[in-house]
Amino acid sequence: MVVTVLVVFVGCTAWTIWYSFTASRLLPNNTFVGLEQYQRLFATSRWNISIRNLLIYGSFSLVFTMVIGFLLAVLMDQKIRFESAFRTIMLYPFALSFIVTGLVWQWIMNPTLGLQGTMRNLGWESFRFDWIAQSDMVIYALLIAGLWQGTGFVMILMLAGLRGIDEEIWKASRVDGIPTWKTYLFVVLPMMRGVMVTAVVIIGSGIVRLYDLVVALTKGGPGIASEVPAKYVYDYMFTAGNIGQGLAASTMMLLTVMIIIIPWAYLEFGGGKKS
Amino acid sequence: AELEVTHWWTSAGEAASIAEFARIFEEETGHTWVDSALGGSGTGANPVILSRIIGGDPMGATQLNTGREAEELIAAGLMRDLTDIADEVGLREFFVDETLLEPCTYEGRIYCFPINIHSWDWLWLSTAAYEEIGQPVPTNWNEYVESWPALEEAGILPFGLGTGWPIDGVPGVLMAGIGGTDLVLAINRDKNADAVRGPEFREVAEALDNLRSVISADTMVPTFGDVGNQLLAGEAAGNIHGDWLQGDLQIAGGVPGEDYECIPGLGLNDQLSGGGDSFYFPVLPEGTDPEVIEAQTELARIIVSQEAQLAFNLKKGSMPIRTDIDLSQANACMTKAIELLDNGLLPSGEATLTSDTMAQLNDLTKEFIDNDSITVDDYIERYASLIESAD
Amino acid sequence: MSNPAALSGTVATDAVGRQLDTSAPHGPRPKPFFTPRRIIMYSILFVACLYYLFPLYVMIMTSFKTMPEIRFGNIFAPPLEFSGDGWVKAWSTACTGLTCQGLSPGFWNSVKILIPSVIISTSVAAVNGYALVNWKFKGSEIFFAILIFGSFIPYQVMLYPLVMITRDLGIFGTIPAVVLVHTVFGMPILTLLFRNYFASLPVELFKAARVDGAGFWRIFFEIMLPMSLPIIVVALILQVTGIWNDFLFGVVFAGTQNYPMTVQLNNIVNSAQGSPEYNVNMAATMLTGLVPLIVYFVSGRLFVRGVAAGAVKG
Amino acid sequence: MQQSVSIRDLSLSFGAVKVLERMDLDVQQGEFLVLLGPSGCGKSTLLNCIAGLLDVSGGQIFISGKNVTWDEPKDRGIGMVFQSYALYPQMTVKKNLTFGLRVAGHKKDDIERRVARAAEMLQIEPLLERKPANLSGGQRQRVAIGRALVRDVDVFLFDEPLSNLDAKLRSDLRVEIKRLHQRLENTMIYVTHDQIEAMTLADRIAIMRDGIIQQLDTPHAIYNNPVNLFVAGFIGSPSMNFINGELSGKTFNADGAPLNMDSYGFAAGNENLKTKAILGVRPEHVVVGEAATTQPVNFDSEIEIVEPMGSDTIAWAKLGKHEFTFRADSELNLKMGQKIKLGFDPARASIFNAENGDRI
Amino acid sequence: MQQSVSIRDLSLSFGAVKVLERMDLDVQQGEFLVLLGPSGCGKSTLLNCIAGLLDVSGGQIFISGKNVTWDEPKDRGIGMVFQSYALYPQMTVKKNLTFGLRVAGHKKDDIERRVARAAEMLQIEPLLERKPANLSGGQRQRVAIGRALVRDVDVFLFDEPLSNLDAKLRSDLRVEIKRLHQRLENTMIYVTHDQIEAMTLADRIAIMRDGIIQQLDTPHAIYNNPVNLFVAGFIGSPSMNFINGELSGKTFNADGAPLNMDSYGFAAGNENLKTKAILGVRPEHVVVGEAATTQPVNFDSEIEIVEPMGSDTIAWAKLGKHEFTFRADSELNLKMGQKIKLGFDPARASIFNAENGDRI
Ligand SMILES: Nc1ncnc2c1ncn2[C@@H]1O[C@H](COP(=O)(O)OP(=O)(O)OP(=O)(O)O)[C@@H](O)[C@H]1O
Ligand SMILES: Nc1ncnc2c1ncn2[C@@H]1O[C@H](COP(=O)(O)OP(=O)(O)OP(=O)(O)O)[C@@H](O)[C@H]1O
Ligand SMILES: [Mg+2]
Ligand SMILES: [Mg+2]
Repeated sequence: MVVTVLVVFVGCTAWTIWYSFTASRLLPNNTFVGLEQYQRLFATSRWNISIRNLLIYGSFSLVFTMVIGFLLAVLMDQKIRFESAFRTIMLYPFALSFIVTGLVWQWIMNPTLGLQGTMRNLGWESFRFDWIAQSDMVIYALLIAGLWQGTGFVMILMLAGLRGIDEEIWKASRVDGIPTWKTYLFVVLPMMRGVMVTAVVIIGSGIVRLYDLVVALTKGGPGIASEVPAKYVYDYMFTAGNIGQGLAASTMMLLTVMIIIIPWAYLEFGGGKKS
Repeated sequence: AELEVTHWWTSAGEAASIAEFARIFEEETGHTWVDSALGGSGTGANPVILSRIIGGDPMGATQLNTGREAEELIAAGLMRDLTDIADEVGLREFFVDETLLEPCTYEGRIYCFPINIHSWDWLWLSTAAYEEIGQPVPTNWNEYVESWPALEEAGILPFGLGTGWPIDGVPGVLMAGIGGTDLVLAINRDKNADAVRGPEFREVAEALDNLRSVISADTMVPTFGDVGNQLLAGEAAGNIHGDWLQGDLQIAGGVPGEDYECIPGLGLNDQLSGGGDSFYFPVLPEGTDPEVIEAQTELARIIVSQEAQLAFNLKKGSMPIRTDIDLSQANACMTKAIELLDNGLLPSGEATLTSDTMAQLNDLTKEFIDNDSITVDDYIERYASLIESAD
Repeated sequence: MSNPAALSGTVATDAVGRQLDTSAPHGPRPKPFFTPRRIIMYSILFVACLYYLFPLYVMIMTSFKTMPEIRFGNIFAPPLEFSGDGWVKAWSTACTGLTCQGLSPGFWNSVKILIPSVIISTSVAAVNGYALVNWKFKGSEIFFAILIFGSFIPYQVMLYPLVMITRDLGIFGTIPAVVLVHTVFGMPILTLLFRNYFASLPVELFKAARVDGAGFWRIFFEIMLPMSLPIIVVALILQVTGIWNDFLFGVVFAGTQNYPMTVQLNNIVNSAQGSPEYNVNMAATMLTGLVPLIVYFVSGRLFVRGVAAGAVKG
Repeated sequence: MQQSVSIRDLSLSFGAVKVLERMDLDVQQGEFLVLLGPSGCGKSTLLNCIAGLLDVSGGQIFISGKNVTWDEPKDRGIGMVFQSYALYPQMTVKKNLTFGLRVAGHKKDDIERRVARAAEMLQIEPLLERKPANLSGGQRQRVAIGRALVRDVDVFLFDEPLSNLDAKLRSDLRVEIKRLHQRLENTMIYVTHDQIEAMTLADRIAIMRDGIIQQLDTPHAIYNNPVNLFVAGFIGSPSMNFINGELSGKTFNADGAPLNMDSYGFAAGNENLKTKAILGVRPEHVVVGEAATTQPVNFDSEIEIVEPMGSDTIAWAKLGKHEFTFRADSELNLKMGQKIKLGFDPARASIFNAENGDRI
Repeated sequence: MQQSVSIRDLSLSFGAVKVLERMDLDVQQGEFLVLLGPSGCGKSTLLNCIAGLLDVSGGQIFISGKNVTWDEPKDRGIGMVFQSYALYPQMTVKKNLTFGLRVAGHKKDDIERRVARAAEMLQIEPLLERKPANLSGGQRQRVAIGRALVRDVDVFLFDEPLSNLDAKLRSDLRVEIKRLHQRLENTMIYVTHDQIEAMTLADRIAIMRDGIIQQLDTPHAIYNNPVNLFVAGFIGSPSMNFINGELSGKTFNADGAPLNMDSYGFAAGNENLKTKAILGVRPEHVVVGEAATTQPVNFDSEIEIVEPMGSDTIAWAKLGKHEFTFRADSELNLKMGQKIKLGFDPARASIFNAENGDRI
């Protein structure tokens, strides 16, 4: 299995990189064209917008998902009643295919059909909630739906982490007179480092692969204001039948990830060797 | 034998039409049609169909985007050569328009059969909306444009639009309607960038520019079906969309001529641009039951047969590929189309350009519609350079 | 539990005769439901639930409406007349292509794909994570780094290479292929999940088990796994959801006769041209989501507290 | 004097397991109370109740006269060393020590000073930047002590704080803790299994058994006048010799050998009992050799086992049919099989009722 | 006799921290070896190396003559009690005890028998169905011991196994362990901080300091003939009195008071040194009162502090300017300020070179 996985991931990465230098169309072919695909890529405004969107969405999504996920997990950890019900409610968006829930969000955020329209009909004329129709705000509309879908799972993950904390630590901090929130922040959170790293990677890979949400919610619109890299890759690979272009975009994404991962791996392993 | 057929016609109307093929196929040949419907062409069906063909587990027949890149599959020897069948049934004799066969032809051989003709070139107008402002329903694009201020004043949306891909078809329609036949041929067929930079195309671009002033993301609805609802309700006055919108209008209870009007070619051109859906027949792996190959042949024959063409297209609301069919049962809009079809079909971009080029053009249009800071000149220039680099 | 001396209000004195007020708090600390803290907590939870449930509300309402009502009504309004047609249609009569059996035919196929995929991917990843933490082998760190990197590769990019790999393995178009694909794709995140979790368990336990003579598997099954219930739940949630909702791999790799339920869902929801039946879409989506939802609910009881309590000192 | 910690009628159960039952206890302000008792008798549980870490099932707890039964640990003015240490694993030793202080908003130099003092006292200066996982057992324990010591509190709760330290360090720390106690004058409740620790540190010792306090008194009184068989047997190592017999008046009859108990200090009213009884003699109160003849009770015996323990030697012999242990100077060079004279003074012995174990 | 555990040139470091350095150690088949040393000196680390739980940085380990340096723990035939217990939290006590047996494929009734025996010995029968989280500290420790004891192994490694038990239980278990050792005749390596445990259990004691074995000898030799100042000071409680002075020939000069060392057993060749030296006298070797005059060395002093410890009393006095501790019978009733005669016999004392601390 280990070998399989290595073969698949290393192999696929190599495959991706190689064909990004070719003129592959519907099928991979080996016509080498150098950096042509990349030149075209960076000359494409849709790609540039996609990158910008990814950065904005990524940073907000990462921060908010982590924070909200953790806060909810902490709440769930307070020996509340109906914990199981609450947990399931927060998790259900994760269970439902986004094709349709995206549509529902699209309705809700639609200025005429959704909240804004309804509120205005009820007499609140100044009510505004039309992010989905604003080119500069649409990314935040995505964020609302993205958080809705993703925070539940992160909450569960963090809850699992919290459940692993030894009760004795809590006792110690209570005796030390540490307020609960500080205990969570300064004692428990660092103890959950593993879970946090896991969460960051999961959220991070979700961000890099962000696709369904955009397709279901905005289809990249208005205009191309909410395009994202993964959508660019898929659209060119499968709809536009230009594998070379899709893979060039994909290679750029991998490169970015690599730039983030390598220092992290160095810290995680290089630093870990000492102890 | 059993023959698996993949396609992405999954909505009620679509399924009903493909069912006609299946019915006739099964009735006439005694083979079994195994239906593999996969909704959503781009990310749903396309990768699956291609993977299966590449993966060596091809289906017996499949719908594919009629575009240039199927050539690669053909070149790779993955598609069955249908030339013999075409000759046998005399396809070229009754075929409605040679241009439509072009994408199916590779090095003089035929590898796919178009099964219908679709056209984007329709302007749909709401009777209710025009009643509201007390004006007659426009009969062409120019009248329609003139009515916008009055519509806006009455709080009616001049142009309804669904989010996403529905806008993609509009430039082509404007090009055929406003720019005229020569422009379409110059750009789509000859890939002449100078034509793009010429005055005719500028008019098209200006029309689009004009259009974007009445389009706002605020008022977009999720799908083109919702636009149909807006038209029937009189909330929106008009829309440019392909002939398949009719299906929606009819399901919602709309009657052509009463609840809505359909104007082909924007009322300005007497030729429609269009393309079609085609069926491909992958080469089946060695050792396949000859029965199945036989079934493939039978199916290829049947889908272009008179009976099947009639049954299919009546249900589907598209135009048949044969000229020798009695379409007396067709509704008002379809009849209009068939009349225009006699003048020959203009090649749409989808049929003549690669989907790569189309995708880039679509991106450009979307960006232009949304972003007012892109001027008409920018649009023309970028359009031209895309056409230039098209292959 | 009650304390007679205190209840009767006897005044007690201590050793030096000073009186202690024994009337006030005694016995277990009361746990009133309505403390300010609790109220705030439940309010936050309540608001959070509104956010999470709001779309669900819309979905449910829509699913019970008739198409005309959906077309022309307000999306938030409850249905004027309740109609279960959407649900019935979604489950048993909606057409995909020529077959009009709703979602139901794909259900068992989905189960057939789900069960081996979830079990195998989770197990393999759990073993991997365990090996990475406790049996560091040469190159394990590089292996791990590659895995993490792998988790960022967009799925679809790997579609063609995987098609070729499975084709060469001769399993393309069968359940083993789809299981393999899910296992490969689940590997990075799940391994990370397990590795980081195992790393947080006291290493002394692992040592103790080795001294007790247990080998790789024994330690894994009898010591590590029972302590990882919460993370197993998380892994299950992740995989069940992912695999159940997967469309692409199921369709591409599992073979025609094994099309999962999501194919029907996708067909019902995603028809390119033609008017969507929103009530059916909503019902179909909710029906499809039921299996993961049940898994969430049932697995919740495994979220035990203090899995390693009492194990080590220090 | 004021009582610092008062416990009234305290009960605690874990589900069906009743650990503490209707316990009353008063600890004076500034007192050093040692809790002694067999493993599992409820010592840690009691500390946890006082600290507010366990919810009591019944009864009340007062600290400095205030009813704290329902108060949060942080409002009780306590510091605690946990038996299981409970160090914050991801913080360095120094952070572990200072965390509580920083949260309480102490000044930086104040914190530094306290940490420096505690670290010196506990000999952990070189470890300040390490994490708990990189420490030895004893080092962890010292950090746990340090974490409590740096704080200003009214009541210190120590749960076997020196159990994993070497003898030398342990006696050093014992002195330091005693000194600290004298300086701070706060109350200390201290669990230990080390009787030397208990004897040297305690103002009073509470002997617990199965969640009930058997005797609460000064070390001297506990050692010399155990109230019952349990306490007598529990305190002292090697433990007291118990001889079954019959008491009639002032004569104790063990297997027909009458021993004269004239010098024994009977409890009032017990001078003239006739009952089955148990005589307890501490091994270290046995006089060996010729000197034995000067004791009120003496007899001849033969040595069965010898266990050398450095300065002393523990030896097993027989008194009648009963095993009889005694402690002797190693210099006597006792040998197995050696015949020897043994004697003791009943004034230093204890007699217990054989029925209920109470001291007579 | 055969060598059971041999360690050759063993080194181990945690990163920059060198814990064990080029250690050599031979343990005989069936020997009971006790490791003693200050907290943090590397005892647990050594056990972990022997068990194969830490990868050594250098050197070799042989068990029963076989080089096991690279072997898996399970192939070494060892059982171990961890200082931190390391109980399997999700298993009941019984399961914890039987895990090793089940792994080894023992028969069911055999397992039952062994568990019953261990549980009885450790007095944990009522706890067999509990989980570790529901046990007291001492109970957990007993389970940890039990887990090792039920198994048949060549070498037992005990890391402070009795540290959290009460005195009574501890001495019971001490006897049980000794008995077990005699019965099984396997090798035991035992870490403890309790010197009584060390003295009574050990065939030989190894005194460690900073990862280096200082002395490896019988308890008697270690106690009476410590090889250096460290060992002398480390063994014995209260610890040995050290008096700085000068040795010339057989006279020890402490602050101008010449003490006659004639009866001291000088190491060969050391009879006629002239050097700065330290005289070590154990508190329990000091003779008090009139008897002191019979000792080769005696002097007058005044008592400064008295610490009663039950049977004995520890007292602090002065010899010249040096603090001088001694142990006396409690019956002497020593008082602060009391003038008293003290004496000792140099034959039982130790003299160390002041420079390097080695015994002279
Ligand atoms: N993981 C580690 N990383 C760095 N140093 C360590 C680690 N584990 C132990 N040490 C250090 O190694 C030394 C020896 O530790 P060890 O646990 O062997 O001591 P010990 O003799 O058992 O002490 P104790 O009696 O306190 O248990 C200590 O100084 C300790 O701080
Ligand atoms: N969570 C629990 N559930 C059930 N019983 C428990 C729990 N915690 C402790 N006990 C039981 O309560 C009794 C008292 O435990 P406690 O920890 O107070 O003992 P202790 O006196 O501190 O013993 P030790 O000296 O061994 O630490 C023990 O018999 C123990 O088994
Ligand atoms: Mg305890
Ligand atoms: Mg240790």
